[in-house]
Amino acid sequence: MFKYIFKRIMQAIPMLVIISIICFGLIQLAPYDAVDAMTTPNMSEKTVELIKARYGLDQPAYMQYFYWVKGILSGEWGYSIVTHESISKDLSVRIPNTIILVLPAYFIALVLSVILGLIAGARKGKLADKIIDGLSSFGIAIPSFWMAMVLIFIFGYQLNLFPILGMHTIGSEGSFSDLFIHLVLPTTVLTLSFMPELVRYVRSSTIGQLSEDYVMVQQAYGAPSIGILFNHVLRNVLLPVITIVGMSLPMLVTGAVVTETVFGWPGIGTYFVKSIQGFDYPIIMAIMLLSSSLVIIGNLLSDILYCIVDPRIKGMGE
Amino acid sequence: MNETREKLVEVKNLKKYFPIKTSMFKKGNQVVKAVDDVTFHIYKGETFGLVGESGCGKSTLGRTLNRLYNPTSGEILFDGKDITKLNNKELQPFRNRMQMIFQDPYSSLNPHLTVEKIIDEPLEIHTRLSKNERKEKIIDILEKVGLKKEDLDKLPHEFSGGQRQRIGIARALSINPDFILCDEAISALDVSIQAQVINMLEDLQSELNLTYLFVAHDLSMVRHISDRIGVMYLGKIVEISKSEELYDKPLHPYTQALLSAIPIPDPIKAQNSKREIITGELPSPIEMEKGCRFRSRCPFAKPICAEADPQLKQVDDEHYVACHLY
Amino acid sequence: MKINVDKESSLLEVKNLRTAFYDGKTKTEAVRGIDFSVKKGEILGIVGESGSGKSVLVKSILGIVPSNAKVDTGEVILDGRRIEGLSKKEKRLIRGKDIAMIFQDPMTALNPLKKAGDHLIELLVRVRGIKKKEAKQEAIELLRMVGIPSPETRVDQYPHEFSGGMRQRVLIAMALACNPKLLIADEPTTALDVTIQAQILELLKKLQREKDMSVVLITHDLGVVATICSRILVMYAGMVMEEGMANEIFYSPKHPYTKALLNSIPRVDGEKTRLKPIKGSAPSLKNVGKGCPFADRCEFAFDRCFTEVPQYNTFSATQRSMCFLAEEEVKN
Amino acid sequence: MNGEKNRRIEKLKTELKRNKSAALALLFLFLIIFVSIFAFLSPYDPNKVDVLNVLQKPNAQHLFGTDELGRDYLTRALYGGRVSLIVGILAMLISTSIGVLVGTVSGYFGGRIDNFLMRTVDIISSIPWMILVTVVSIYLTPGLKAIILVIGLFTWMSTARMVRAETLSVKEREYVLYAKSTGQSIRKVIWKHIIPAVMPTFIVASTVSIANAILMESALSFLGLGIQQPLSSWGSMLQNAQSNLGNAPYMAILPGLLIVFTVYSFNKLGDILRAVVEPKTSGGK
Repeated sequence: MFKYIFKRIMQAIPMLVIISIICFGLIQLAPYDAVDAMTTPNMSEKTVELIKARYGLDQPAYMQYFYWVKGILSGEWGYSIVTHESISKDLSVRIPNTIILVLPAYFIALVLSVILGLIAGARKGKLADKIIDGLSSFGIAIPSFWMAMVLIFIFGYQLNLFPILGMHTIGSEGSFSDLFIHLVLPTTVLTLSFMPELVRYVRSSTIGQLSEDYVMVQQAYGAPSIGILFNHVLRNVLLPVITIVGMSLPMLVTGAVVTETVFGWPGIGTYFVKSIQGFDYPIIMAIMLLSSSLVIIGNLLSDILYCIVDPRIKGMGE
Repeated sequence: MNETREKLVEVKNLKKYFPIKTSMFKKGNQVVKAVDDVTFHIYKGETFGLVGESGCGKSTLGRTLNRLYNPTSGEILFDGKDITKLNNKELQPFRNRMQMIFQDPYSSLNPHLTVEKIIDEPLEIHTRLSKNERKEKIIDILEKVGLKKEDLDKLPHEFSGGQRQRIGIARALSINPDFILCDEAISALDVSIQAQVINMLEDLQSELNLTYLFVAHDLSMVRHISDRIGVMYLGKIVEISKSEELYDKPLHPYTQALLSAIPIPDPIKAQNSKREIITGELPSPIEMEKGCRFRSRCPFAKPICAEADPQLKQVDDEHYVACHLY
Repeated sequence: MKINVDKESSLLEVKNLRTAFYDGKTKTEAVRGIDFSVKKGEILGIVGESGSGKSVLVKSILGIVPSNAKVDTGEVILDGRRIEGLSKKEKRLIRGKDIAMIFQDPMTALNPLKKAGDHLIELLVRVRGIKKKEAKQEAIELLRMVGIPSPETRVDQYPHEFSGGMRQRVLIAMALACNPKLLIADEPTTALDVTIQAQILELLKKLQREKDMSVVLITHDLGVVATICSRILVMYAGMVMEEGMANEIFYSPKHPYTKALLNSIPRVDGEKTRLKPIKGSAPSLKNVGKGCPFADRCEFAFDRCFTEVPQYNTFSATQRSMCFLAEEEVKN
Repeated sequence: MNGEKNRRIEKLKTELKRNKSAALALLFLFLIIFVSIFAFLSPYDPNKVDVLNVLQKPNAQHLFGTDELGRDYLTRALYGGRVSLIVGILAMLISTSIGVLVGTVSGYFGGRIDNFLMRTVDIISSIPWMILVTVVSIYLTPGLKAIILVIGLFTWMSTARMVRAETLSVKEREYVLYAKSTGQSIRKVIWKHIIPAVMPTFIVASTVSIANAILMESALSFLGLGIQQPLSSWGSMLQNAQSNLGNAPYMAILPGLLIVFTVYSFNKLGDILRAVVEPKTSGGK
């Protein structure tokens, strides 16, 4: 098993390197000069040269790449062209904001989806299944921003129950209840937009497992259907769900771009959209690098998890 | 008499190893020795049966012989010519002399093509006939295998398993081959249909002077159709003999065990026969130790069996066995 | 030999069982009115080709038919109790406790995420009411009984660590765990190699004797029935064509189908003779005709065979056949 | 082949009868394609500014009201539908063609080619689509062409994976082995045996990918990164609607519902086609 995990890690490293080269290449292609981010128009020619030399911007491209990688590894992510703020500092504020929003939403969606998916799968073709499956195939078709607008209109404008913008009411930044009230609508939107696909996945996986021979064997030995579902089928259904959870790691950063934008949530999403609109290349590339690395790491994690949980893989390579 | 018989296929020291992928960086040095140093021949016009349990390499041997797989080493002579190292283009003239019938009547016919197009495939490649001539020929062959002209435009799913197998046979026959590899050709069929197909294969053989390599795990069917039989165990041929002789006087302990395991469809004989049931199961084909491969299950294993790999030796006319007992 | 009266009495009786598959409006009758019984302590073989309904028959008895199939009519009496009269829960409890079943494909019959031992322990706790701690010891004993070497370590292994033959042994151990009165084996050796098949058949025979169970063995292989069955049911197109003791079926078959079937298999010894196949192919169960299902392929068929389903004719206390020809024979 | 065609039509009929929501979805698709083709029959010009009739609520003259520039909303939605559908269909054509090509080549030839292509797929799919598509779009002049290209060029990976898996399994089928053993050329093996077998996967994947492309386009346009004024799509109309949500909530309803129903219908179409195009592989059962 450790051999396999080691192998898997060795596979992930070249991927990360290639991704970083792509990001670096895109920065180089971009119509701007990296030094602009660090200088102001009234700096002297000499100062600019000095800064260039200090950051290695006078070196050939591949050397710059190494400086760049070195910088990234030591938390030096560059500066915004527009605001001249340190990107890593911005990110350290923005990422937690996004996590507060995405993590609970994802967790709720996962739990609900497993429950609903199991019910639908076990009652295939019955009323419960028709409702759950019907709603989720509709849910997949609903753009999250539109759902957000509908909720904002109903609960914000009409009923005036929840705030519709931002993370805090001005003046009560430290208050938890204030944060909670701001969280309700965006979290609902995210939960609802995560759910349909998860539900369908769990449902079809449940249906698949229920048609397996071992289920028939358990029936032949008089096991009650509930017992079969929880003792036997559930494990087999949850196993692939682990993969999905692992692969959802990057969602912590990019899972809510649209929703954040609608609700003006000060997370990575709004940061990203703003930087796109302002052609703020260093930020765009930083987020691209970050999110792609998270995808690779997420895949790696899910493979490792799978390998720990699934006895069939555990035994391999020994 | 046998000296004068012409050999159609001769296989010398044939090996087919499949590498096991262990990592993406280095090609694994572990291999499965699916066919390991096999030597035998098939006479013109005879049926050679190849039996053994799953995983013994009998199908791989057949397919390597037909050059569906590239052999690892060794020689395959077809009608006296070495075809082991020929490339695809050079093989073309042999391809129409060697045909194949498969096990699964469902996956061996393309579900999207009509019967006509299925049978037309080899004709189109190997003959210069016009479309109409080919069609005539296809109708002719269809009738030969007991199907009708009306079946030309039907799709495979409209036929039963036995009929599909007939289509497969018609396809193989369409270009007048000399040699047909029947790879578990009747295993997927019902007992009553098996007999239909076997009889047809026998009739076609005598009519068209065909040579068969009949690969199967059903020992009683193999006995019925074969003139000579080779028994395989873990990539090796352990015994070759004329079929009656093999069943009357099996020499290799594995052959003996295999034959006594056949359930006899006769209650009195079945209950009276003293069955030697061998214990244990097939060892892994990956971690092969030296010495005889059967010794872990062999009731007669001696010290020498762990030392040396027994070679196939002739013990009687047309009877070869690879065992240290002989 | 002392004749045990109890042995002669039936353990299981099945009357007029009908099961059909439904696809929208089309109905495919797989089991068409079958009567049979299983006596205490016997091994009954049910022989038939694919599509004969043999597997659906036993699944109907257990009530585990696929969701698109339905048992339409039929009465099942187990040890004097009518199963229909029981509640859903009672019916379920019969499975395992009274009737256990083993299946054709041992590769897929075990939950891949549960240890071999857990399969057994679960049953021992649920069906036999043994405490979980003691159940493991019992599981090891069971594995030993079915001939699995070093059961102490095997008990904690997952199904993928077992070969096909070993998995079938685990399934047999599951059946034994319940101490059933009746064991149904649905093509238990079809997926296995001959040498392993011989081992498993030997094991079944041994266990049947030791545990004094009744066994119903379903197979398409006439060799297998001849080897271990004392009585045989020959099925075709959802009906029983002929029924009799093994000797009667093999040495004096009455039904043309039985005769034809025996003629179509090659002999393992003696002279090689040309096989006599049965012409045509198995009938579709979607639109069955009025007459005898075998009429199309029967070499003795006459007009009446196509219009009327024959009644059973009894030849001995144990043998009966569903054919008009037999009727003639009985009359003469 | 006629029998096969008839069988499929039969199958389609029973499938539609059994699955009412699918039948409705199909009807809706025909309708929406029809009206967006004939959008020019509308009495209003989609781009004509009418300052006297700004933000009119739905009424007899303007069935779905007017927007903040007084343009007839229904007409704009119909023209927007054209854009959304064009993006969806063209992007699908690009993405499925690449996907099928890469998938078959990768699956059939295996070895190094497969390794290289699949690593490429891995790398491209490790960049979240939202990020990838937006990043690439800033290098292109924004507009209809850019958005079609961007969506088409970066969403083929899942199709490629599916087709590859299918090819791998078909490759091992005995009829393909036969074709090889009898000396059929590689090109013909792929054309005669592999492609027809991956068709069902391809057809289903393409309807789903139209649906996904429409959703992507709407999200991008909503963020202001997609379709630019004066052209509009359902997504960009919703962007507009968001700023008028307080005073003209009806503006959010029509384009939103149109997206939902169109995407839903394309997905349903995929479900039906899956049932219809699967070839019958066995007789009897």
